[in-house]
Amino acid sequence: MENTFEPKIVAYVCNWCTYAGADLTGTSRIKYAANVRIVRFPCTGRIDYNLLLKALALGADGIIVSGCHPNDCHYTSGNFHARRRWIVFKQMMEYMGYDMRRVKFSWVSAAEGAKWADIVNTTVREIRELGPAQRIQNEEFRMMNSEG
Amino acid sequence: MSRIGVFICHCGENIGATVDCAKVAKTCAAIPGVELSVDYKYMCSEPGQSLIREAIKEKKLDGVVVAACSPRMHEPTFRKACAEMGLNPFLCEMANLREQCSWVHAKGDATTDKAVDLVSMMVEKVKRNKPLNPIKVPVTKTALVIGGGIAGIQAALDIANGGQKVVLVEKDPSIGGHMAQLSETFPTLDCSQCILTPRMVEVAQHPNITLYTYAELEGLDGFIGNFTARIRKKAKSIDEKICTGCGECVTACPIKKNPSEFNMGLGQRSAIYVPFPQAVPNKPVIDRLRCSYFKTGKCKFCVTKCPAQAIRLDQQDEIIEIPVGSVVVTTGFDVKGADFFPEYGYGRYKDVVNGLQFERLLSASGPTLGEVRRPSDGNVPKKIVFIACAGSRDPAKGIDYCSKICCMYTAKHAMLYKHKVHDAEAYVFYMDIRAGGKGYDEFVRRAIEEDSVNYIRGRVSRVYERNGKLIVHGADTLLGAQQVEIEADMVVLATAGISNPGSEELAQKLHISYDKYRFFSEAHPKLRPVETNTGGIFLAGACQSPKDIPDTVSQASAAASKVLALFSRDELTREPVIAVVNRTAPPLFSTCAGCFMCETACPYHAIEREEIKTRDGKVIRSVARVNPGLCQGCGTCVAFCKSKSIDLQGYSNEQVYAEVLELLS
Amino acid sequence: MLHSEPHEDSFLAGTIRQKTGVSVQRCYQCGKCSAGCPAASEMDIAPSVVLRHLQLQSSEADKHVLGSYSIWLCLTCHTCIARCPMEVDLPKVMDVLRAESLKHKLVHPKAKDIVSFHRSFLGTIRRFGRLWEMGFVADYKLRTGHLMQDIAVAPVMFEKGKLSLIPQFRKKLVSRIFAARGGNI
Amino acid sequence: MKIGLYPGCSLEGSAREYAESLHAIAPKIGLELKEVEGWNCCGASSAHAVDHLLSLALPAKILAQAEQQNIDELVVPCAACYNRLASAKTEMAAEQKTRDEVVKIMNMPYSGSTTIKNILEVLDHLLTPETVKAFPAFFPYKVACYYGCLLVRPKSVVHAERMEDPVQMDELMKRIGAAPLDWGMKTECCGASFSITRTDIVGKLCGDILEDAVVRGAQAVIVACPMCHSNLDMRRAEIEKVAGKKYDIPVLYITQAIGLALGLTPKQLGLQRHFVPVSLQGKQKNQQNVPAALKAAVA
Repeated sequence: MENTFEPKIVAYVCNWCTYAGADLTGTSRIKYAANVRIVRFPCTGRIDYNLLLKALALGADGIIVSGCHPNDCHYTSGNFHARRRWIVFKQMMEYMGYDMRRVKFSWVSAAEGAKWADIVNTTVREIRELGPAQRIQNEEFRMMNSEG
Repeated sequence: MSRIGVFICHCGENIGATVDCAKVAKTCAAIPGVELSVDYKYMCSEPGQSLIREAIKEKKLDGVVVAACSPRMHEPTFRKACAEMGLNPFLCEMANLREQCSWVHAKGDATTDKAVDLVSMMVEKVKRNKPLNPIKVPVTKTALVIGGGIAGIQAALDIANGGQKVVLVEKDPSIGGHMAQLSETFPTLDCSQCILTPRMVEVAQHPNITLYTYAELEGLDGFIGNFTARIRKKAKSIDEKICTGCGECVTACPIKKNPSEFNMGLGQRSAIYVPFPQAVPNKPVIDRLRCSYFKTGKCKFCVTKCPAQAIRLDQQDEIIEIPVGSVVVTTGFDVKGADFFPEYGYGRYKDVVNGLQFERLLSASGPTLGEVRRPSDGNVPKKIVFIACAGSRDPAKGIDYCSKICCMYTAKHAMLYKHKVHDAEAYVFYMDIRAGGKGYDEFVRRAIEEDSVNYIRGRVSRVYERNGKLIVHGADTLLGAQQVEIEADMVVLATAGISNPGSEELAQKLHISYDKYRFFSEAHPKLRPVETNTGGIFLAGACQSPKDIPDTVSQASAAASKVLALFSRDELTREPVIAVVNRTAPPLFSTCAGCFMCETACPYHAIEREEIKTRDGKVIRSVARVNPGLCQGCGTCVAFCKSKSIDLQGYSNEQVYAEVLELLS
Repeated sequence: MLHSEPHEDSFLAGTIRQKTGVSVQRCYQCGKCSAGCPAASEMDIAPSVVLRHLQLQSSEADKHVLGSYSIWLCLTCHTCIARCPMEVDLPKVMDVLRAESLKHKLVHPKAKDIVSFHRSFLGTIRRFGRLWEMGFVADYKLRTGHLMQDIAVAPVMFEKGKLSLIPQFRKKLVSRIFAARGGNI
Repeated sequence: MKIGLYPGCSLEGSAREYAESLHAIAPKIGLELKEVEGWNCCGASSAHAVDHLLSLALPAKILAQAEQQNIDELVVPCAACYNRLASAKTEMAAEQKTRDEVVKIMNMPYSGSTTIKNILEVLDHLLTPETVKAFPAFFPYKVACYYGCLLVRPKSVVHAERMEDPVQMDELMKRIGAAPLDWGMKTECCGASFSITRTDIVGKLCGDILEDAVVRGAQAVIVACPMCHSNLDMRRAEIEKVAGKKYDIPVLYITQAIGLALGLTPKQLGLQRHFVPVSLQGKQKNQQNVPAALKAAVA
C-alpha cells in the first residue's frame, strides 16, 4: 500500500545563503514537497543545538540545517562554528541512540535554488520511509540540554 | 494582550492562485492576540500600504505581519509604512508566502496549511518583538592612509580637499612609491615624475594632511568611526624641524657604497641619504644598519659637517596614538627579482634585469641618467630580449595569476629602448597580449608597427651567458613552435607583481582578510571593490591586486569618496540587529558567568570585558559586553553562551523558540 | 580537424589521462617545451604542437600524432617538464604515445631504426638478462641492414676491451618479467 | 662507508673503465662496495619507450634483490640506471596499484626500503675537505663538469637542488684542486640513446657541449654517466664531422679524475680505454687555484 505519512520538517537556515537560495527556488518556480517550514536566522552560527533538540522534543519528524558554503559565510566564520558544533551534536545524539538520518546538515548557496528543492525532496522521501519520529522525552531532553 | 494586524497579500495571481488567501486570513483572525486579519490583492501597492497605515491608526495595532513575498524583497517597504504611523518598524515582520510557498508548491490544502503555519509563526514572533532603535555611533573625522604611493597620495588629497583631516603614513623616507621610480608611463608616454612630484609636494603642503614618513603602523584598535591607530615613527636620526635639507651630511658621509633601493640596486647611496632628488620630505635619514657610527661607534662626519646641527644620533623610535574614523590601505605591491628564475640564471647574470630595474635604466633620474647601459660593463646594448609573463601565469612557480601590467610596460620598455638606441633590435617573447584599456592596444600596435619591435609568441626556455652575450632559447608558436635562438646583450624579465612582504602581518593588525597570494581581499569582487569586510577600512591600488596607474588612481578616489561619505555625518546609524549581554539588578548585575566563550567565537572582536566594580572601585567580577559598533549581528556568540546571558536582538531566543513552538504544537 | 567528437575517453587525451593522470588540456601552448627541446629541430611536429593535436580530440589529430616522427625523437631528457609552467608531464605522454603507436602499427617509416634499436636492446636483455653490447649491436644491424655502420668504431672498442665476444646467459633473471610484459617487443 | 653497488650493463662493457676507476679509488677513500648478486639490466632508455610496466619491473627486481641481500643503501654509478631505479621507486611509492602490479609481475616481495644514491652523493660524503688533505697528488686542471639530464631531472625523481645549475660535481672537483668552469652546457642533453640510431643528432648536441667547454678554456670534461661518456668520447668522429673541426679535449669519469688526484696510474684507472687520449700532464694551468693543503701534499 502507498505510504501516506506526511512528515513535519523544520528547516533552520541562514538569511544570506540558504534563505536566499530558497527564494531562488521560488523565483525559478521549482516545485518541492510542502512538508517543510523554514525558520530564518541571520547565520547558522546562531543555531544553537537546543533549537534542534526542542524541535525533536516537540515532535518534528525531521530537521534540515543549512547555511553558506565554507568560506562563503556572510559573517566570515559563523558556518565553521556551526559545522564544528554539528559534528559534536551528531556524535552525542548517535551515542544516545538517536537515528540521525532525521537530521540533515547541508550547504546551499544563494545561487543553488535547484539544490534546495532537491534537499527538501530527498529529506521528505527518506523520512517518509523512516516513519513518524519518536518524540524525545523530556528528561532526555533536559539531560542533553545540560550538555548544551 | 497584544493587538496584531495580519495582512495577506495575493500578489495578484502569484499567491492567490495557489494559496486560499481568504481562508488563511480567516484562520489567522482566530489566533489570540490578532486584532485584525485581512487579505488584499496587492499589499505593496499604495492602496495596500494605506490599508496597513489606516489599520495601525484605527485598531491601535502594536504589531504587524505582512504575509506576501520574501522579506528580502519588501520588508523595508512595509517597515517604512509602519514607521510612518509611529509604529516601531521592528514590530513588523513578513511571512514568505510567495517564494517559499505559492511558487514552490501545488495548489491545495497542504499549501494553504503551510501558509497558515508561516503566518502564525510570524504572529508568535511579532508578539515577542521589542521596539528597536537604530544604533548611533560617533565618527572621528580623521582618515588614516597607510602607504604613500600614488594610491595613498591620491586618496589623501581627495579626502583632504573634501575638507577632512588625513594622516598619511609611509614606511620609506619619502613618499612617491613605485610610480616615482618609473620613467615614462603608458599609453601616453608622459614622464612619471613630472606628473607625480607636484602631487607629492601638494601632500606635504596641504593643511589637512599630516605626513609621517619613515613610519609604520604598529596596531589598530576600535571600530568604524572610532579607531585608534598606533604608529611607530622610526628614528630618522635627524631633527626635521631644524634640518634644512642642504645635503652637506650626504656629501660628508664616507659610507657611500650601499645599494640604492630607489635605483633597484643598480646605483649606490650613502648611509645618511635622501632616496632621490625630488624626495618629499627632502630631508635625509640615517640607515643605522649601514652607518659606521652605529656599527663601530666611530665616524660622526655628518654631525661635524651639519651647519644646522640637526643630526640626532641618540634619537629613539617614537610611538604615537591617533584617533581616526576610517582607514585607507594603499600599501602597494612588489615585483619578483631576476634570481627567482633558475632557467634564466638564478640572477647570476648582471645583464638579466627585471622591469623595475629597466625603468631605472630608462629614467633620466636613474643611475645612467637615462642612457640605456648594461649593468655589467656599461656598454650600450644593441639587442635586448624582453620576456613577458616571467613568473606570472606560472603555477609551477606558485603564481597562477596574470600580473596585468606587464604586457603594457613591456611594450613601453621596448618602445623607449628603440627611441633611445636607434640602431637597436628589440624582441618581445609573449604568450598573449593583454592590452584592455583606453588607448592600450593602439599603444602595443604602435610598438609593433611604428617602432618595429619584434614580437614573438612563445615562452623562453632558457637564458645563459656565452662570452659576454646572453643566449636566449625561445620558440615561435605561430610557426609551429619552431625554435628561435637570439644572442642578446641584455634580457629584461617582466617579473610577476606580488604582494608586499609584511602584507600578511598588516592584514592581521587591521583584521582584514587576504587571498592566498597575500593580496588584500575586497568585500565584494564586483559591487564592493574598495571596501573590506571590516567596516570603515578601505582598499586602493596594487595591495589588492596588481594594477596600473589609472586603475589605482580611480580606486583611490573611490576609497576617498567612501571615506567622505562616512565623514559626511556626525553619527553613524546601524541596524539594531546586534547581540546584547543581559544586565540585572545588583548583587547579580548579569547572568553572564564571565567564561568569555563568546569572545573566542566572535569574528569581529566585538566582545569586550567589562569590570563590575563597587563604589570604592573594587572589582567584583568581569562580564562580557558587546561593542555595538563592532557587532554585525551574526549571533554566533548566542549559540556559544552556556548561561544564555547573551541574546540577539530581532532573533532572540524567546522569539525563535516561539516560532518553533507555534509550528510544532 | 574541428572539435567534432566531444568525449575525451574515445581519444588519446583520455587514454593518456587514464594511464598517467596527465591532462593535456592543462597545456596553454606557451611553447616553452619546444623552445628547450634538444631534438625539436629534427622533429616533424614540435612537442607543444603534439600536445595541441591531442587537445583537439579528433581521430585525425590522434592519428597524425601516432604517425609522427617526433614521438620517437623524444630523448626523455625531461628538459620540458623541468621548465613547463603548467607541469604537463610530456615525457610520460610520449611514453604512452610510443606504446600506442606500436599497438596501432602507425610507426613513422623514418622511426623504424629507432624501434629496431629498442627491440634489439630489449631482445638482448630478454635473452641474456643483461645488455650484451656486441650481440645487441649485431642484432640491430641485422634488423636494420646497416651492416657497415660503426665498422670503424667496433674494432677499436674491442681492442680497448669495451666489447666482449661471448655473452653470459642470465636469461632466468628476467624471463618472468618478459613473459608478462614482452608483448610489444 | 659500506654500501651496495648496482654497476649496470655498461660498466661491464663500454664503460668498463668507469667500473675499474671506481674500484681502484674505493679502498683509498674508505668505500666498501657490495655488488648486488644476480642483478639484471634496468631496461635503461628502451623499456619505458615501449612498455611502461616493463620499465618499472626491471629496476624493481633489482631493488627487490637488494632488499633480499639486506642492502639498505645502494650506489648506482651509471646515471641512466640511477634514474631508472629512482623513478621506479618513486612511482611505486606513489601508487599502491602500480606497485601491486609490478610485484605480481616480478613475483618478489618489495618494500621500497632501499635508499638509492648516485655517485656524486656518495663521493660528496667521502671526499670531505679533511680527507682530501691526505691525498698524495691533486688534479690541477680547468674542468667543465657535465651533468647531463639523468642526474638532475626530473625533479620529482632526483631531488637535485639548483636543477638548472647543479654544483655538486664542481664542489668535488674544487676539493681535489681542479678549477671547475662556469659554463653553459652543464645540463644540456648529449643525445643519449641516439648514439647508434641517430649519430648525427648526437654529433650536433655533443658538438655544442664540447665547443662551449673548449671556448671557455676547459682542459677536460668530467662526467658521471656512461652514456654521456660514450657519446662525447667514442662518438668524437661524428662530432667532428658535424662541427667540421677537431676537438682534442678528453672526457674523464669523475672517478678517474679523483684517481689521478690519488696518484693512481692511468692504467689502474683505465684511461687507455678512451678513444680520445687523456694527455693532461704538463699543462697544469691551475697552480694558483690549488688549495694550500694540496700544494703541501705534492711538495
